[in-house]
Amino acid sequence: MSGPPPGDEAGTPPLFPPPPIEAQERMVEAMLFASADPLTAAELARRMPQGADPAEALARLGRRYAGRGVELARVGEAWAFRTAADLGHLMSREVTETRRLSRAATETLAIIAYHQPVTRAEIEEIRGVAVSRGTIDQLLELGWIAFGRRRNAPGRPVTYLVTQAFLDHFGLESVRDLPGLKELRAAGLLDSRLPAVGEDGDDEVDAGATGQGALFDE
Amino acid sequence: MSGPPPGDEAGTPPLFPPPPIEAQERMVEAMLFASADPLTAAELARRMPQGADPAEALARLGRRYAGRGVELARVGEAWAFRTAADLGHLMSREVTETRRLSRAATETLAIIAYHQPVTRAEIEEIRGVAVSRGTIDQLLELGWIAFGRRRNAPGRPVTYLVTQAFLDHFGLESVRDLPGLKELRAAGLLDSRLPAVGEDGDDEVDAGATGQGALFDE
Amino acid sequence: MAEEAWDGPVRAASGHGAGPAAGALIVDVAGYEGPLDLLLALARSQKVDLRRISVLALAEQYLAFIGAARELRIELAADYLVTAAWLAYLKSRLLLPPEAAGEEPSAEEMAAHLAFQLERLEAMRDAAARLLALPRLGQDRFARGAPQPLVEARSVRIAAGLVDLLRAYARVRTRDPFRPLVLDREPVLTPEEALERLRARLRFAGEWRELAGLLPEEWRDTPARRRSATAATFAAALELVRQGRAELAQEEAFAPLRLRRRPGSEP
Repeated sequence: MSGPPPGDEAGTPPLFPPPPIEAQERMVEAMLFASADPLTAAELARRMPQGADPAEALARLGRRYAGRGVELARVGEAWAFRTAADLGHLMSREVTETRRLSRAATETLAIIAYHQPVTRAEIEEIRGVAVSRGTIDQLLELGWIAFGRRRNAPGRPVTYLVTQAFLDHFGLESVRDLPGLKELRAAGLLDSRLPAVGEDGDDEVDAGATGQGALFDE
Repeated sequence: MSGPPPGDEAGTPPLFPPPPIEAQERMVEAMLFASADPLTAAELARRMPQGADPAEALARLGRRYAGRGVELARVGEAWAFRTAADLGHLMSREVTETRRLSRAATETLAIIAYHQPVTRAEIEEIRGVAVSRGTIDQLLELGWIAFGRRRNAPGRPVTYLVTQAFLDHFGLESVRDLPGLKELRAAGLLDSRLPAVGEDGDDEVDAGATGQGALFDE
Repeated sequence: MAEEAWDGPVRAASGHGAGPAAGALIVDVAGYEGPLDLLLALARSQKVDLRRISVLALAEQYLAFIGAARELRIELAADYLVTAAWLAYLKSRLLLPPEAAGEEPSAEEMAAHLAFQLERLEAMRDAAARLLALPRLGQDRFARGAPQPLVEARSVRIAAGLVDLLRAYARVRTRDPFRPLVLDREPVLTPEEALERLRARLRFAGEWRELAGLLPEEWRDTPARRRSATAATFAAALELVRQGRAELAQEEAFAPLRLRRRPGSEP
């Protein structure tokens, strides 16, 4: 996690010494507790006194809340408090349940998550069937996928990525934490072609590799 | 979700021993965090396993959070987490945005300063274009201009004056200090290639030069 | 997607413009989402690891399925038929003795790629299931129920300096050249006006009269107007003399000028 306060503050030495780390921890705790959406360290720093170190405060907070009913969750580059997964049964489910995703939508979502950044043609190739407009639309509407960079290929097709909201929804720190990712990669199943045959086919992986920041490193 | 209503707990002995108080504390913590409204001990008990003691869990939770960035607060008969009062300033952030005054507003302000008291029709005549309501409103809102006496003319139009705040902002002691057209030209602020303007330009400055609130007499 | 040779059939299945046709098809062919989905279902029936599947057997199963469907007069989408044709070709290649290495991929490579595609599709289906089994927000994990919005109070500071103000004023004032030309009435009596008035008075001036006394009444109030009227009247007097209608006389230098109608002339 990038700790230093952002931008202009880095240059100027603080006029006052930052508050003790315990006080900073309280500040980060209050801000994250109040917010429904994850906050990045930079967003936290912007509200804290000059010279504050939200990264260290976050680390301390994470330890303090480990195993509690409410836990500190990392969501991509951001942080949020979330109730512990084992206590879900206690919550009143007044929240309207997310529309059940169709099989096509869940498969498409999984393909985007495990293969990102990925084009529509690639999704279709993996599924062996056309991806209907509505499927992509639904995932975009849920805020779980977003457009990535255009692929540097004929037609410059758009690519899709999963978002921070996706990570938040599924409780993942980053796409690296997708279940079974390592095994799938080791088995060559995340490559676009049969591993033994295509030696020249890995340009696609680093093609659009920026976006959400949460991409695989190879 | 199960559990009988708290009332008849006394009557029916629980089938299973209640979970340890530490586990109950986690439950209460998660429920209070996720709830949109404060929850009473009875409401908590209804969602907790039989034989649970939310009052004791609440007491422990209150001690745990004492002095933290988030505190357990009693709201009537109910309980809720609230960010510590001393950290309220973190929830709102002052962002000061520096914006340039629009060209129309600057010109209008300049005309008012040089010609005060001046009516809107006169400003329009000098600028050669209509002055929008918004421009005058913005200057009024900034506190740089104010209404002067009504002009003794058909329709009794209001006149505008510059204010003390205007003088303070622009570092002037009085509007008398505003340079005349000759001085503007000498200072290079007036393009000398343009034909010289009526010599009355200088006179006007003198004419209005009676400082704040001074009116031309007609 | 540089692998033309490999995905021929499957790509056809994934098809361009297959949209509505494919949608209809899902119902037609017993709930299968395209040929690859059907192949995967058939492959699973072999009850072996997909890596060790018999592609030859799979091709035969598929062709039999398609054949049965056609006998039942189930309308099959083109995708399924294209795949059937491709599998028939693959089957024949697998049965024939291998050719000498050529441009085309060998039958074994084609079969291996089909197995890879099936394995990959199955892996993604498993991944989707595992993903949905994760503790989800709003279902297993919950966000703050009573969020306190972190607000940003925007205050706008207007940047405007004295120089901006002066520039603006200079700009406004130098815009004047574009103003339509209007000559303002100055406090000046023109010679033409003076001549007209003098002519009228001269009609009754058979005797010598002091020029100063002939100035229009309303032009005597201020020194400036008086000066202007004097000059104009003097010029008018000279003009009348030149025309031969009047005579001017002066006793000595700086003495008052006197004027009379020239005897015998019409004013």
